[in-house]
Order: sequence, then structure tokens, then C-alpha cells
Amino acid sequence: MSRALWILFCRDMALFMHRKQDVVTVLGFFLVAVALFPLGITSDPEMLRNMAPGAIWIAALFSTVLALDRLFSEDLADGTLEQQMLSPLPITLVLLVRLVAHWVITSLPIVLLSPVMGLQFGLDIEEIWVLTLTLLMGTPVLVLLGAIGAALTVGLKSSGGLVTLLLLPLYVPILILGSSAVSAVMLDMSVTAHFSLLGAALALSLALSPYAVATALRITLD
Amino acid sequence: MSRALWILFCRDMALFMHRKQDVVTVLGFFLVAVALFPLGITSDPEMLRNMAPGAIWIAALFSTVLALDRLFSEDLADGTLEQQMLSPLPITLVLLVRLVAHWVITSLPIVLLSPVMGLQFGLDIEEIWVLTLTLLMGTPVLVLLGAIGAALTVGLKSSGGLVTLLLLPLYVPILILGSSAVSAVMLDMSVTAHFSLLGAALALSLALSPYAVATALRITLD
Amino acid sequence: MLSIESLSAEREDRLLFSGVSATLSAGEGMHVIGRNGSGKTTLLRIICGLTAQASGHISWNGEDVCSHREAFLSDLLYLGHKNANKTELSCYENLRLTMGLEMASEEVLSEALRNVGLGMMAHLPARFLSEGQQRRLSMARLLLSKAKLWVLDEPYTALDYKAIDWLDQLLEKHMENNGLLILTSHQTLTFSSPVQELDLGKQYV
Amino acid sequence: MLSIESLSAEREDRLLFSGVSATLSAGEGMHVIGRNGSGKTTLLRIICGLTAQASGHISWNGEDVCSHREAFLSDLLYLGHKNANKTELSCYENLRLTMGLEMASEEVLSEALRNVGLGMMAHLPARFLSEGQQRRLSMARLLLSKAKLWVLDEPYTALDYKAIDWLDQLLEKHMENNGLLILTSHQTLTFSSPVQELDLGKQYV
Amino acid sequence: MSYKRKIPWKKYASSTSFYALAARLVPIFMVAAILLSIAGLYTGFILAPIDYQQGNSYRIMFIHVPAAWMSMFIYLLLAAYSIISLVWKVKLADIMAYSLAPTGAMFAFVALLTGALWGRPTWGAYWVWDARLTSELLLLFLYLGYMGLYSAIPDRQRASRAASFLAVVGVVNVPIIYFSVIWWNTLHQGSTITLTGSPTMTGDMLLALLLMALACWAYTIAVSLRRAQAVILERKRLALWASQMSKR
Ligand code: HEM
Ligand SMILES: Nc1ncnc2c1ncn2[C@@H]1O[C@H](COP(=O)(O)OP(=O)(O)OP(=O)(O)O)[C@@H](O)[C@H]1O
Ligand SMILES: Nc1ncnc2c1ncn2[C@@H]1O[C@H](COP(=O)(O)OP(=O)(O)OP(=O)(O)O)[C@@H](O)[C@H]1O
Ligand SMILES: [Mg+2]
Ligand SMILES: [Mg+2]
Repeated sequence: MSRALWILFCRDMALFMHRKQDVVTVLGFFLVAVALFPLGITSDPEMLRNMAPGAIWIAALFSTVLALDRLFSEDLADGTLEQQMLSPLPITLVLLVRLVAHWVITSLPIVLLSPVMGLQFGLDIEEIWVLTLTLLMGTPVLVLLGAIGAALTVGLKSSGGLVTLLLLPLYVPILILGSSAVSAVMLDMSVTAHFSLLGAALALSLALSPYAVATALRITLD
Repeated sequence: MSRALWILFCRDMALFMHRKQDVVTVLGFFLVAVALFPLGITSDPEMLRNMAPGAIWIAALFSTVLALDRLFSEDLADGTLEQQMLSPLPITLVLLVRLVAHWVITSLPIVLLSPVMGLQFGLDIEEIWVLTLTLLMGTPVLVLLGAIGAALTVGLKSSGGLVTLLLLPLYVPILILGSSAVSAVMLDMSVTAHFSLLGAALALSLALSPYAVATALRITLD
Repeated sequence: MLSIESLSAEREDRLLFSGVSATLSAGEGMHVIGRNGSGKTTLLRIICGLTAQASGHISWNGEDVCSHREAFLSDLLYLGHKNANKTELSCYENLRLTMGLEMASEEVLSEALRNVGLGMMAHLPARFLSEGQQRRLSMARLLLSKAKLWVLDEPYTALDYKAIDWLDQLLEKHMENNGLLILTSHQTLTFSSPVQELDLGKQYV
Repeated sequence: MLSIESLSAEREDRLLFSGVSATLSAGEGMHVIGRNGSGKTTLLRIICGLTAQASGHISWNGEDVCSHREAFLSDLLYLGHKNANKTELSCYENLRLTMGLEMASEEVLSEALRNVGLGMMAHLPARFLSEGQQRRLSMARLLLSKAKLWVLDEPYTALDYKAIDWLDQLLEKHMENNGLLILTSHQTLTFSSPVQELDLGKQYV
Repeated sequence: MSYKRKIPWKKYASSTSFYALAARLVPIFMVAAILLSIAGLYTGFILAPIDYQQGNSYRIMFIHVPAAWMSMFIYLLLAAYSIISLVWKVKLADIMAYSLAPTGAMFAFVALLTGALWGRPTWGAYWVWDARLTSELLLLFLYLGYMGLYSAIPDRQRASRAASFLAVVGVVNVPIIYFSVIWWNTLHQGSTITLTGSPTMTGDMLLALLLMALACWAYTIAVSLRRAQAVILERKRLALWASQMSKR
């Protein structure tokens, strides 16, 4: 059983690893998005420093959404999604594994890269720590929630925009938690509240989203 | 001939119009993207006012990139792209028409909505005028340039991110021109330079991009 | 032992077919026929539980497939119109991944590929395969699967005559080993094993 | 009148076929046969100019197709493995759009749809069509096209026997009206018009 | 979840009876809406006294507040119907949810618009990222998402299931959004202006508010019933077409 799941995990990893450009793509998009802020908005260091948490979080959010686009769509097109729905393993577990793999591929690099971004914006070590931690706890939630939207819109020709539209209301609280945690540190305020809330969100979405995704997929595949 | 092109234009419009929700989603995405900035960064009106041009331009850029993802990929998947390459009309014209249609559907709404966004960020009338104008002249360039990347990456399964990567160097100048024009107005500086540059970029991309796109498509289809 | 009781399917309030009943015992085959759009694919998908029926029951070894889903799925192999290959993976990897859970060994996999005539291109990305080769690749799964019930939707599509012969023999063997087979095809079949015909064209109200 | 001179194609420096020569005059057909992966689709795509040949020339009415591309394209109709339907458009709209440049009238279009047995679902989004119905829809284009040269890649796929008969008659008529026809299929064909066979299997190195 | 779906064999009967009922109710509520809004506007814009600090601009409240309230109520209603149609597969519930959405979105939009117009004289800005404004904006997004998804999926049964599911997920999310946004607003010490600048209510104002709220309710009921009728008709047509084509 767990072996089967492990194999499944490897399958997804293998699949992704096979298009290494994907990781590059997501990372690149993240970098680009972050880079756009100084370029487009301001080059005033002080203002940039204040923008940093929000900017980085927004960039991370966009890259997540972008990557979500391909979570199910290809598998639906080439028929592998059907096959997965027909695998004897409990579908929620299968999905959970896939989501974890997806996160490892598309979000983990971002998390690991974020400190560099933080430095670029002139954050100091402690702030960078908090930023990275919030991303580490927040991006899984983004993926888990996003998967619901992706499952609901899979196979529709207008995924991209629609998904974002569906997801933003779900994402706002996370975005707020994440970025405001860093701002709180900037003002030497405590961040325990933020982290406990983030943790709660993570636990909840981990527990619920696989079921939600499974239901959504059943609906859309029907 | 021109009649045929007109029909073609209508074809694309019909195609898009047929999924009216596409327009809605592009708009939705744009709204969402813009809304993320205050949510993620700050709600302080003064700072927001300074961010406004950059924020709105970045949002517009993201929505363009997102929409570009679907410019050719579907047509390739369902085989209509081949059929278009086999149409007796000069391919560059066909492509130009398609790009125009694409812009009308996916970018024009954004341009028309931008004044409202401007108000949300507390810009005054003149600044809003300039913002809208820059978007009106800038977004076509984004689409025309983006099409090249889209055509190059349509074959590989990679998402819009790769396109963004390819195009960032091309996009950045436009972004900077657009947003800095508005900032210039804020400081009561002249914006003629910005506009003439934007115009030049527009003319150039209009003239060249169809050929580039055609070549890229031939390569990917082979 | 698969039994279908008075199954009916509707699409957008339009009745596709109704009152479809059949029982399939070990070693038997069922050839679903009917005009284009008569609902063959829909029927097959309903049997697999991919689409919801409007009414009726399906039971596998006497147990309802919805309530005992996992038991049913572990006995089921479904190959649809789309042949579930990842275009960017090589034939070999494709096969390994789909068969991953059975943990087939290297040799077995390559052997299977050789059997379907893809031995030479085992390490070519699937996107380069021709239509028929893609189909052959997805058929290679049949060689490795231990499932008792095979559900195949137009398996002969795009195959050349040699591949068709090969497939026929394979299906024959499967039924001789007490396997069950449900397939749709517009060709006429020639199996020595008992194969009942289910004509949806008739049901088509 | 189409003439192919010593055409050869290679993929990743693997020679698919070489020295393929043929001439096709008005009213004639050509049936390209060969094992899976022998290069039939590739050949057809080369003829249409979608893929570049390794060597050789193709000329239409004596003019090289590369130099006189637009003249050639206006005489050409190509239907590949994929049947170029927009899933979100209705059958009617699909047909109108693909035939847009010919400006066919309402009645003509609906008539064509009725001919391929989609009359009742003319306004159903194409994504709801079954495989065979999708195929029928793309075949409906043949009814409207004025092209002299038809290039069809496995047109019979997923069609039921009635549709196949219908298509056979249509192709027959096309050739009788001095049309040219190139098609691939794994079935054996029975046309009264002269149809030459081009076997790529032999070339298969 | 089980795959079986019972044939709602009464669906046409029930929907026809509903259609008849609606036909009778719609005019009643329409008239009620008109009368109530006239009365409300009269009390609000003529009887009610000028506000000492805001002058006349505060009178927008009589449109703004009911609209804002409605936009929230309707979303709850929408979610409730969605749950019913998801769990018990009641076609009517789905139709009602579908018909309510546009009205809700409209009210949310009106709330935003009037609020913005109100903000200009009161805050000197059309828009501030105040908690309540922001959450109202997000509510509008929720509506748009529901309608977008519904219209995006061509197969009607799937569309209704998916959209209903989304609505349920959304309603779980509404309180989270509301509080997180408030919290955010208190954290970011940005705009300190909130809606507390509301005038102290006189009897007339309360009455006007009440009347307008009732008017909005009547309007909502009338319009959504009408829309539901239209949907039912359309689906009847489809069923007719279906049966026709089944004939051959
Ligand atoms: C775009 C701008 C605005 C939006 C989106 C908005 C939104 C809302 C919402 C959602 C409510 C209902 C809250 C509830 O009943 O719990 C509300 C009520 C109210 N709003 Fe606004 N508002 C806006 C601008 C304003 C402005 C500028 C004022 C005046 C200073 C104002 C005054 C009020 C008052 C007095 C209430 C009723 C108080 C209450 O019921 O608690 N609003 N608004
Ligand atoms: N949403 C829908 N609305 C109306 N009709 C639908 C819908 N979805 C599918 N159909 C109809 O249901 C039928 C589906 O048939 P199915 O795909 O099972 O046909 P099939 O027997 O497999 O045909 P083929 O031989 O072409 O594969 C088609 O007639 C199609 O028109
Ligand atoms: N990039 C590539 N590298 C190596 N081989 C390739 C590449 N692209 C295509 N091929 C080979 O070229 C052949 C393409 O054949 P084509 O699609 O023309 O076959 P076909 O005759 O149409 O077969 P079918 O009857 O299955 O349609 C296949 O054998 C395929 O393996
Ligand atoms: Mg089928
Ligand atoms: Mg082929």
C-alpha cells in the first residue's frame, strides 16, 4: 500500500523531472514576477523594503496559480487522469500524493529561493527567516486549495483566468497572513498568532482538500 | 481577399465570443491581480497612489501572458492550427488578424477597465488618462511580442511561464515606459517622449511580429 | 462474474439507452455494437464507474461495484479512446509508470515492448510515435496486467493488420484463461471463445 | 495533376523512406499503405508542405509546390488524424468556420450536416459528440470543399459501417469528377476508379 | 460518494407546478417591490432630516445599506440551495441558485458603487481599502466565480454540480475572509477611516432603511423567480428537442 503510494510519488517526480524546464519555468516566472516590482513600481530602497513581503508573496501566489494550470489538464487530455481514477488505491491518498509531489516540484524551489529575493529587497536576516517560514507553511495551502479550483475547471478551455478568479477569495487570507507576518516582524511585533493560524490552515487543508478535489474531479470527469 | 480576412476575423471573434466567460475571466483576473497589491502590500492611500501605475501595469502584463498561453496551444491540439497553415491566404496576414482579434478580446477590456482601477488607487483624472493611453498603446505590443514566444513554446508542453521567461527582456522596456509615463505625470513632467517611444515599439512589432510568428510556427509544426 | 441490470444512461435529459441487462461469466466476452453515438463508450465508462448511470445496477462477483469499488477496480483494466501515454516519456517509461503498481521487472517490460513491435524505439519519446505505434504502446499494458476484466473501447483503431492479428490472439488467450472481456468495435470479430453481442443500436430509443 | 519525384524523409537522421516517386492524374486515387510507423502520415504531411522532406520534389500541375504554394493550397484539402473541430462550438458553427472562406449558405451547411447524420445535433457543442460523430463532422467538410486534391489520413477511423459506405461513395464521386485522392487506411479499398497502391512498408529500412 | 443518480422522474411535473406558482407570485412581488421602494425613497429622501455632519450625501445609505445586506443574504441563500441540489439532487434548487446569482452580484456591485459615491464626499476618496469594502469586493468575486464556472461548463448537469460545489466551498470561506480582512486592516495601519462615520439614526431613517430592505427582498424574489421560469422554459425546450431526436 504505502509502497504503491511511494511508487506513485516517484511517478509524478519522474514525470516532472522529465520536463526539467517546468521547474525552471516556475522559478523563472517567480524571479520575473519579483523583478517586475522594482522595475515597474519604484527603486526607492525604503519603499521597496516595505513592499518586499507583499511583493514576494504575490509573486509566489502567481507562480502557484500558473503551475496549477497543468496539474490535471494534461492528464485529462491524454487520458491518464481516467486511469488514475480507476486505480485500486483510495483516490484521496493518490491525490494527496500527487499534490505533495506537485508542491515539491513547483513550490519548494520558490521557498528555497525566497531568501535571495528577500536580500535583494534589503530585508534583514530575521525578516528573511520569517518570510521563508511563512512561504514554507503557506505555499502548501495555496497548492491544496488551488487543486480544488484546478479540478473544477479542468478540461475547460478558459482555465487560466477562471481558476484565478475562483481562487483569489480562498487565497486572500493566506496572502494576508503571510505578508503581514513579515511586516509584523518589521515592526517588532509578535508573529506567533500568524504562524499558529497558518499552521491551522495547513492542517485543515491537508485534511479536507483531497476529499474536495476527489469530489470535484468526479464531477468534472462525469 | 480582404473579405476573406474579415471573415477570418469574425471567425476568431466568434470563437472567443462563444466563450464570453473568457472576457469575464480575463477581466476577473485583472481585477484580482490589481486587488492583490493593496491586500498583500499595504492599504496606505499615499503609498498605494505611488504604486498604482506599476501595479496596474504589472497586472495587465500578467493577464496578457496568461491569455497568450491559449493563443496557439488549443489550435495545435485539436488540429485547427495545421488547417490554418494550409489556408490559401498569406499566412502572415492570417496571423496578424488572429493577433488583432486576440488583443480585442483579451486586452481591450483591461484597457477599458483600467480607469476604474486608477480611481481605486486614488489617481486623479489626468493621470488616469495617461495610464489608459499607455495601456492602449502598450498592450498590443505585449500581445504581438508574446505571440512569438507562444508560437515557439506551443509544441513543448510548458506553461506560460516559459513564454514569460523568453519575453521578459522584451516586456520590461514596455512595462517601464508605461508605468514611468504615469509617474512622470504625477511629477508634472512631460510624457511626449514616452508616448513616441511606445508608438515606435507598436509600429515595429506590428510590422515584424507576424513574420516571426509564422516562422516560429513552421518550426514547431514540422 | 459481471452482471448488469436494467442499466440506462441519459445525457442532458436525452435517454441514450435504457434497460440494458447482461451477465458475463468467466471466460466470456461481450462485443458492444451500435451506430456512432449509440452510447457504446458511455456504457463502457458507466461500467468502469467513470460516468454516472441514470438508473440500474452493476455487480461484480455478486457485489455492487459502487459499494465494493476498490475490490472491483483491482480486477479491472480499462483502455479508452485515448491511449493514456505521456508524450514526453519514452515508451519504456510509459509502460513502467502505468504498470508501476504491479512492479514488473525490466526484462518483462522490454519483452512486452518487443512483443508489440516497439522494441527498437523503447527509448524514443512517445510523442514521436505514429498513431498506430501509440496504440500499440497502450495495448502493451494488456500483456502485463493481471486484471480479470478487460474493458476495451475500439482497441483496433489505427492498428495495421499484423497488430490486429496479434491483439486477437491475445484477447483469445485472455478469455481462455477465464478472463472476461468487454470491447466495442465496428469490425466483425472472429473469436472461438463465446462472445455475446450487445447491440445498443436497438436500444437507441 | 500531382507528381512526386524521389521523395525521401528522415527523422532524427533515421531514414523513414526514400526514392518515393509517383504521379497522380485527374480522376485517379492513391492508397498509401504500410505497417504502423512506416511513414504514411509523414508522407501525407510532406505532400501538404506541413513537414519538410529530406530530399525530392513535389509538383502540382507542373509547378513546384514550394514556389507556387498559394496556388497549390487553394486546390488542396487535408484531413489528418486529428479532426480539427473546436469542441466548444456547435457542429454547425464548426462547419461554417472551416468553410468560412467558401461562404457556403445556411441550407448547404445544414444539408451537409444532415448528410453525415448530425442533422439533429447541429447545435450541440462538438465536445459532446462521440468519436465517430466527431469524425463525421470533419468529413462533412468534404461535401462542401471545391478542392481538386483530397489528402485523407485514415478517414475511416471510428466510423460505423454506414458512414464508411457513405464515405466510399463520396470519394468515388470525387474521383469521377476528375478529383485527385490520396488516402491512407489499413482496410482494403474497393473503388471502381483507378486507385494505385503505394506501399511504404517495402521502403521501411 | 456514490455514483448512482436517481432519475428525478417527477422533475417536469414539479417544475411545471413551480412554473405556475411562480407565474402567480412574480407580479405580486414586482408590484410590492415598486410600492415599497417608492415609499422607502420618499421617507428616505424627503421625510428624513438632513444629517448635520454629512449633509444630504448620507441619503445614499438608503440604497447602499440594503444593497450591501442583500448581497450577503443572497450568497447564503445561494449556498443553501446549492447544498440542497448537491445532496438531494433537486433540480429546482439548482435552478433557484442559478437564478439568484446574478441578482446577488448586482447588489454587491450596487453596494460597491453607492459606497464609492458615498465615500467621495465623506472620505474624499472613492475607494479606501477598508475591511468592509474589501470583503464586499471579494464577495463580488465569489459571485463572479460562481457565474463564470457555471457558464464555462457546457454540459448542464456537470455545470450545476461544479458550481454548487464551488458555492459551498465559498460560503465556508466567507467568514474567514471577513475576519482575516478586518484583522489585516487593523494590522496594516493604513486607512483608519471605517464605515463608523454612519449618521445617528432617526426614526425616519430606520423606517426608510426598513422599507428599502423589504423592497430589495421583494425585487429579489420577483426577479429570481422570473429567471427561474426562463431557465425552466429553456430546459423544457431542450428536453423537447431531446425527445424529438430520440424518436428516430
Ligand atoms: C465602496 C464603498 C463601500 C462598500 C463596499 C461598503 C460596504 C458596506 C457593507 C457590506 C455594509 C453592510 C455591513 C453590515 O450590515 O454588516 C455597509 C453598511 C454601511 N455602510 Fe458601507 N460601504 C461602502 C462605503 C460606505 C461609505 C462611504 C459610508 C459612509 C461613510 C458607508 C456607510 C455605511 C453604513 C452607515 C452602513 C450601515 C451600518 C451597519 O449596518 O452596520 N459605507 N457598507
Ligand atoms: N451533454 C450532452 N448532451 C447531449 N448529448 C450528449 C451529451 N454528451 C453526449 N451526448 C450524446 O451521447 C452520445 C455519446 O455516445 P458515445 O460516445 O457513447 O457513442 P459511441 O457509441 O461510443 O459512438 P462511437 O461509435 O462514435 O464511439 C452521443 O450521441 C452524443 O451526442
Ligand atoms: N523525432 C523522431 N525521431 C525518431 N523517429 C521518429 C521521430 N518522429 C517520428 N519518428 C518515426 O517516424 C515514423 C512516423 O511515422 P508516421 O506517423 O508517418 O507513421 P504512419 O505510417 O502514419 O503510421 P500509422 O499507420 O501508425 O499512422 C514513426 O516510425 C516514428 O517512430
Ligand atoms: Mg465511442
Ligand atoms: Mg499515421
